[in-house]
Amino acid sequence: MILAILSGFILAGCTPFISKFIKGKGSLLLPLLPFGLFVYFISYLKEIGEGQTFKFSYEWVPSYGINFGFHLDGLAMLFALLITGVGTLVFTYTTSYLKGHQYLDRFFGYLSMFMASMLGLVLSDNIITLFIFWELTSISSFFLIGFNNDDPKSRKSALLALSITGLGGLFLLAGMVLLGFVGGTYQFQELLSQSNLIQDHASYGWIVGLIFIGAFTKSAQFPFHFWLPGAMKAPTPVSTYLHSATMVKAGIYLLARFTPLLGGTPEWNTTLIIVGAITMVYAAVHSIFRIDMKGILAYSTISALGILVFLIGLGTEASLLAAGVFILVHALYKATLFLITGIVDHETGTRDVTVLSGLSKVLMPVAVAAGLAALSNAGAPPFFGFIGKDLIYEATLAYGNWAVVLTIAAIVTNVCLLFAGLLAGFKPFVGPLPSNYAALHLPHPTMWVPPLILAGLGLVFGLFPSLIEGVLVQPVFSSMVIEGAPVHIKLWHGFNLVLGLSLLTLTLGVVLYMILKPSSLLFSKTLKFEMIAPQTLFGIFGKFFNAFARFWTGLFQNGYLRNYVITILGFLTILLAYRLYQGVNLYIDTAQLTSLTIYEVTVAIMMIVAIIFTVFSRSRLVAVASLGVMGYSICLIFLFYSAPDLAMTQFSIDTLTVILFVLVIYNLPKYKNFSSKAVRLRDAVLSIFFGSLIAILTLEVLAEPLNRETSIFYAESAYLLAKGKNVVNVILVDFRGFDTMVEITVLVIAAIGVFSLLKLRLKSIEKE
Amino acid sequence: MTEILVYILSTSGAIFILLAAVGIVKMPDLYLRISVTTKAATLGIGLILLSAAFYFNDNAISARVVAIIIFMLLTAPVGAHMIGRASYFTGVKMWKKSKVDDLKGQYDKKTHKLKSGEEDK
Amino acid sequence: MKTIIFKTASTYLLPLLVLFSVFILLRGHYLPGGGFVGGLIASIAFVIHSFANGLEQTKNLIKFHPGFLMPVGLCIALISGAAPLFIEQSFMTGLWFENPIPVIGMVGSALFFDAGVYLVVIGVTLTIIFTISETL
Amino acid sequence: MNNPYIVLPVIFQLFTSVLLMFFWYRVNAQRLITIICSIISVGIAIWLFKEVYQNGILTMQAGEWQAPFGITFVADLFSTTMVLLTAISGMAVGIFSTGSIRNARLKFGYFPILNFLLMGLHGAFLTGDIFNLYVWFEIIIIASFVLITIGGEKAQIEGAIKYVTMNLLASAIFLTAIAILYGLAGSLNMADLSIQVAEIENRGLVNVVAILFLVGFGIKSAIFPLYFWLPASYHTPPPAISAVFGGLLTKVGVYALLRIFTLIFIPDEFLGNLLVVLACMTILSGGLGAILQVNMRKIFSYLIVCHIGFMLAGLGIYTELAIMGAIFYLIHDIIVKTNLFLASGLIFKLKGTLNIEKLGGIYKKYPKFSLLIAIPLFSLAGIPPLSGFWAKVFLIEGGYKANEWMLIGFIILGSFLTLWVIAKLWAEVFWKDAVALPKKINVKYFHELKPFKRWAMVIPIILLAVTSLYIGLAAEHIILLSKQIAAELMNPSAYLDAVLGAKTETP
Amino acid sequence: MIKTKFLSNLLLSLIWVAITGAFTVENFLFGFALSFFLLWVSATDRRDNKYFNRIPKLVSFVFFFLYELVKANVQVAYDVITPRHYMEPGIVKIPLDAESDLEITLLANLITLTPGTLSLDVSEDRKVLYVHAMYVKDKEAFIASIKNGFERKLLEITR
Amino acid sequence: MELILVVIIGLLYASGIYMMLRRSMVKLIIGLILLGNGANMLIFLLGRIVKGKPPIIDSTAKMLTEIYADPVPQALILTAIVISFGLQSFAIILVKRAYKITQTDDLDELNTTDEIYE
Amino acid sequence: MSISDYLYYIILPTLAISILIIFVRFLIGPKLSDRVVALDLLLTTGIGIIAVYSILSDQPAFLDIAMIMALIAFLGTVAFAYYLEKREKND
Ligand code: NA
Ligand code: NA
Repeated sequence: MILAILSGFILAGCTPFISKFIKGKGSLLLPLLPFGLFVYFISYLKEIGEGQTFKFSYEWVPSYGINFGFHLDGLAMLFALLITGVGTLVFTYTTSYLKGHQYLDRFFGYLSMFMASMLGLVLSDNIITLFIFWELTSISSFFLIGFNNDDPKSRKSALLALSITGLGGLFLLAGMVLLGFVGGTYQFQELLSQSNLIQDHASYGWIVGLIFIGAFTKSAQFPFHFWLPGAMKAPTPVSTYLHSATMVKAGIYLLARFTPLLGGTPEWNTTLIIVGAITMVYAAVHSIFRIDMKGILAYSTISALGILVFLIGLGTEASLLAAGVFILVHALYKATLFLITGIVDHETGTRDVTVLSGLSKVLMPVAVAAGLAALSNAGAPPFFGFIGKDLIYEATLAYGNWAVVLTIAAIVTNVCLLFAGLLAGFKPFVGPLPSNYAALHLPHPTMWVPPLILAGLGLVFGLFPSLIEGVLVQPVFSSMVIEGAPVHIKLWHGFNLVLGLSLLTLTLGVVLYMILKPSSLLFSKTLKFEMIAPQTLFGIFGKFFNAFARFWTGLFQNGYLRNYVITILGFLTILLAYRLYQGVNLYIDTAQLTSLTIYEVTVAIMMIVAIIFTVFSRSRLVAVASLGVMGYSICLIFLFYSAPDLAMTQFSIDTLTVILFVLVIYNLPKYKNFSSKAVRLRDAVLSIFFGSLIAILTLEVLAEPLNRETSIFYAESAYLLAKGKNVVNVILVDFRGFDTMVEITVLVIAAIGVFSLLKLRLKSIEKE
Repeated sequence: MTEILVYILSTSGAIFILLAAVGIVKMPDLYLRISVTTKAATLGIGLILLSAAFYFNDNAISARVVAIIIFMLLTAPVGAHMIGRASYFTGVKMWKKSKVDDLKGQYDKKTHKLKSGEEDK
Repeated sequence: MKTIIFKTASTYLLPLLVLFSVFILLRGHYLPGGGFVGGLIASIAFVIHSFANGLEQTKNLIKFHPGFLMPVGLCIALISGAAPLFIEQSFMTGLWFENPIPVIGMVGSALFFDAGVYLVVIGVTLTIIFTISETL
Repeated sequence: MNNPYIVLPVIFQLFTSVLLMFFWYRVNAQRLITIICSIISVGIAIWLFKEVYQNGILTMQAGEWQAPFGITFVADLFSTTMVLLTAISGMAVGIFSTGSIRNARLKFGYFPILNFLLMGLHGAFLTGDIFNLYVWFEIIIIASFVLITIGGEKAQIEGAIKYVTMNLLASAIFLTAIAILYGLAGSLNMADLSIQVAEIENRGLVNVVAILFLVGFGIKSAIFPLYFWLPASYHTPPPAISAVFGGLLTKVGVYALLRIFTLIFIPDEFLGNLLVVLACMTILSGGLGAILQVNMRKIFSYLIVCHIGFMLAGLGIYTELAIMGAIFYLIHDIIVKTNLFLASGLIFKLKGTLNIEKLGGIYKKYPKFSLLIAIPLFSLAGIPPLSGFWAKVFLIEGGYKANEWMLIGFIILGSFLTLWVIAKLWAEVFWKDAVALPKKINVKYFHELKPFKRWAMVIPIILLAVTSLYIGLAAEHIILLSKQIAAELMNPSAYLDAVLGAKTETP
Repeated sequence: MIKTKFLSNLLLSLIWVAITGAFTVENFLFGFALSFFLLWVSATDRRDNKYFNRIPKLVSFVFFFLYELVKANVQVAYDVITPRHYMEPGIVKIPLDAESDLEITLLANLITLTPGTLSLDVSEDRKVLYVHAMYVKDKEAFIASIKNGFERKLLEITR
Repeated sequence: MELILVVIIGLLYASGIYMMLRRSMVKLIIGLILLGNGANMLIFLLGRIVKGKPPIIDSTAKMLTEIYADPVPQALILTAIVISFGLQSFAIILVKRAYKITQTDDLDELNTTDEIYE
Repeated sequence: MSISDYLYYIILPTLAISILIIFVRFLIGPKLSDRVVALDLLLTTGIGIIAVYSILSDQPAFLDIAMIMALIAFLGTVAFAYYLEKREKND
């Protein structure tokens, strides 16, 4: 199993090295990989149908309970088949669609990476691993959307898609980790047994919320839907594969998967119903005003995803069944329509439905596929779509008090979707053929056969639902509803309300198609509504965020060193003051203080005056000279208090510093007073406050007893063990010789630095 | 005997230093201040150091004291010369009651070379 | 700056100060002093000389770039510190000759270490000051 | 256990520097020495790591003076891991420099200083003495001063003024803290301090000292609101130097924070909360800064700040899990950030600029380089299962365990901003069509370089990319390691025993 | 030349012994070796001086100097402690007989060390010493006093 | 005397910071020096001060027995002084270079590296 | 009055007062040269204080510091002189 998943990654990893091969004939071999996988999964179909599930576990990060644990059940099977099946067709389609493209190799690389990630996602039993694959699909999608990377719009869309799904992904991660934390494991199957515990946990709301954000962003739910139309910048195979059939359904998959674990609560259901309903209606209405085939399909996809969320939200057995079936239904017809759009675009160079017409005359098989898909989409009997729609209405109608409202919402949605389907799958192929399209030829079969197969399946499954009822639909249902009744799907339920609604939908849709002609005028009018659309709001938020970032960064990183210093010191001062105020009783132990003598007072006065003089002197040199006086005073203090070595060193270094200053100041500018009185006052207050804090702190520490163990050891062993009598020197060259070693190294580095600063002049002509 | 020497030497040393201190404040121009201080202080410090040498009464220490005094005799006048000369360049004025200034105009402004005024002889 | 008085004085001060610096270096283990102060005094000697005689003169006197003393000093310090590693003892473990040597007293790795410090300090100070003087 | 050789990483580095100094003007000899010695030093680091991994904590009492009287070096898992990472990063940067740094700089001590810097890092990680740590920090900062200014270009100098000022300020604060700590506890040995500080009755004072350490190390590790020097300066020197800075310098501050606040000052509630708030603000400030920038290295600089926030978060939460997250992040970040700065060096050589608005077309023209650089880029962005991802998981769970919801929010925000910035960068630099750039006369372009130099620039990037892939994919190893480190940090008794063994036994 | 060097060497070794304070043969030899090395390092042009003949004169000179020192100090002290200024300062040019660097330097320093006078500079051609003096009642007399006092006695020693 | 030293230390810290905030590069360096001296004095004082008893073992004795000044802070300060000397020299030269390049002492004019766009 | 009392109560205060007086000159200047001369004198006086202090605390080792001061004190003066000349030359 792991090989099944890894194979995609391996292929992706190999593409840079076999690029020549792929760009040549080799491309035709590539669909064999998804096809092989498809066959591989099919081989499990029987057992799955019998209610078995399969577990595969490979250790990865055992210490943190993360593994490649794969669990193949109905739901996973459905998705695995979609991924590999549609994958096979898309791969095949691509060989022609992007034939001779300069970067075909990369494209296949990303595509197989995506396929592998998607497979990993749906098969993972470990929720962290699941998340990892989830993110990998996002990143593959990023690369695929941005595949035409010369196009700024393409880049922008890729970035937008990644932003939304990436952000959602992070929330999902938080949700997963929280779930794992609450449930005590990352294994989904183990979590399942703790469903009640989790649902009663205080963090349940957070878990659900976080996972919802992840799912909604990925599955383009309102108000995060707007990345998906943008994602249509990707080449058509990508739109087909990722943005209608598989990746966007990852969120649906997630919700479906988590339904038995987290579902069944008001939080879960109500949110999903509301979000799903809004999305489906909103996007459906939007779709009918589009004129770009891809745009139409994008919005109808969003709407369909909304339906799925909505259905999962209803949470009844009927609705979940409907969801399971609709996933497949939608994948089949929507993938077809996308592929067809690609063909149309490829052949005519446009996707504008106001321009396109009569193409059936030149692209017959394509038109057939389109027609089949449109009909399935329309929910016309005997198509698979009809079954799907039936199930939806059954689900809404059974939903207690809200049945009417929900059903009406479903009808509105379906009517619009039907219209959209006709617009994309019907309109371009009927009517008169414009003369400039007369010379069109049917493309290579690898392009038109895949949609035909998909569309055909829509008809086959409609006619013979039993083909999949047992092996697929039932297991899918069982994955979502653990103890549900056996399911039956069939085309004909007899004359009942549901049928009536289906017919009503069909009628309304067709009527709408008659009345509403797509036009760019209308489209541009609808654009005005975008003033209040989520993407606009997000845009405004983005701008606001950017402005905030600018403000915040400018506030701190404002280029003025003095502000930096004042911030740092202000921060330190406040914290110190607070901590002092909070935990220290101010207390001075006068008994331990030594008395004053005249020479000390003299030195102290000299020092204090010198410091003040240094600060306020208007001449640099006087400041330096005062600094010298200060240094010499310190030297005397060291001397008075028994530190002859210090005094010596201080004196020598002080002299050297003065020399340095004097040598350097000679070509430095004169002092200028840059700051105003108020600023100086502020700085003075801060400085004095900080200085006082240090002083207080010092006094407090002085009042504490000091552990003298170390110094006693040195005093006793300096001569006996280290053979020296000047204890300070012994410490420097022996006890703490390492310090000295490092310290001379510091000096050496400083000297080299001075040397290079002053001597090294890079010549501008010299190349680096 | 040593005690008395210590008293005498330290007292006179301190007095000379005090004199130098008063001098540096009182003297009206820089050259006079240098004049007064370099020597008074050198002498004063020399005396005090000597008193220390007598106090400790140890060859090693006496030797050190001698060394210090030699150092000071060597360096102090050089320092005085340097700063006095540099001050003259930078235009530090002499006291207004000064009588003569043979140095006036002898320095080359650019090269800082000092003429003797007797080059022709 | 090149006054006769200063020049002449510096000629005598230089050996005097260097001598003194060695003295300070050697007795550091027993009395105030050591490699640092020693090195500083030695370098001050050369600085004075350079002030009085000009940098070129002093450089000619030293015969090699003072910066060269830095790796040499570091090397000496490093060797005296790392030598114990060869007998499986910790870095900076004191190794001592058995008998004291006149003037200096006990000679051990600490002294070599201090000598390294001395050389480094001279190298550093002179490099810094000479470089500044050159680029004034 | 005592082992005099644990000091070898430091000594060898010093030896290398001294050796290099003897070859002052002979740049090719310096190149050769750098390559050989940096490989040896990785060898030494690996040896040390293995020793410690197998034998537990090793100590070296300098001069055979028993702790707390001499300077003790302690090689525990944390410090040896850091040493190993430093050696690896150092090797990468060293080899990269042989290709990228121009001779003029090499003739002014570039390599010796670089090795001194590495020596300082090794020392800072290995020392068990607080004042000795200060000294190592000084080596690090002075070496970084020199490196940041070497060449003396205008931007370098401007950046350096800020860098130098704030680092010196940090040193002064650190020194102040040491002074007060010594005044309180009378010891400098960190293990001994751990015991002494715990016995001090005046807890208020201890808390105050902790603040000083926090701010001192905080400046060095570039946390909010102390990070200003970093974005002001890191982009100014040659990329190889930025790489060693970006990868290692702030981390040594983080290391010190982790060490001090687990060993000596156990955070009380206030400090814990403070750390969390600071972590949040650090993440925010770094992230916000990064999204505004157009210079690649500036972006990375702000991201350094942002990610320091993650590590700080681990400390703020203060559970074993969270600290493990911080450690994991630290390990990942060193490798990845170093690599990214090196990569920016490569890009500069390819294009002559690092302004992402002017860059473009790299993916088209250099697909293999692009994919190579994508590894650290997306690792940094935290795309799972690359290395940047794992730590987040631990931090988030750690956050839950400690009920730090706000922090989790900021971690998400920071991760998102990082992801966004990296994606933007990818789109701009790699995807966008090449913009016509004037040929700069003072840039030696990649294709003009000799093959040796080209390889010298590419190999380190590959090496680090492979390392980061390893960290991400073989996360188990690194997690176990981080876990063990976190356990050691949270329970320092083994550390204390190793250092003070003799002393604690006979009280 | 060799003799000079030897003498300087000897002198330095003695100073070494003095500052180290250990009057032993070993120490002397050590100091000798050290100063030999230093002299080798710092070898510059120096005139040949004959020390031995000059020693008695040197001693008398020292006493002369000390006398001058104290005398001048008292004079200056009087001026300092009394409120009125009695001085009549000025810079006086003193023609030099001293020729060698050492002579000039010694002379200048001795003048400086005596209170009330300060050697400001020596002219480039070494013919003139400019001295700042506190009491220049009579310029010629002042010049004569220096030339007959310090300079003559000094030159007696050095030549 | 401790009290006066405390005042001096406080003053050193305060003046150091005040100077650092003055926008002038030269003052900045002076500020750093003041700060460094403050820290040194702090170490010195907090090691507790003892008058006239340097930690030097008498030529006749084998160890320090009576009251003596703590040698440890002295050793630390020595190291710190020397290190600061190295750092300060570098900083001084840096300022010199900076002035040569930018021709201003005003730190406010050195802010190009912080700008977002460059 | 013992020697140490004498030194302590008479000599040291005298020197201390001298220092303060000299310091006044340092403060009032007016020229840099005046301050430099004052600084030099301060140092010289400092040597005196050190000498007395070494007697008082019976620590001849302190004289070494006096020795170092005597040797290098004038370097500061020289440096300032150097500066003054350079400045003059360049102005
Ligand atoms: Na008078
Ligand atoms: Na005189």
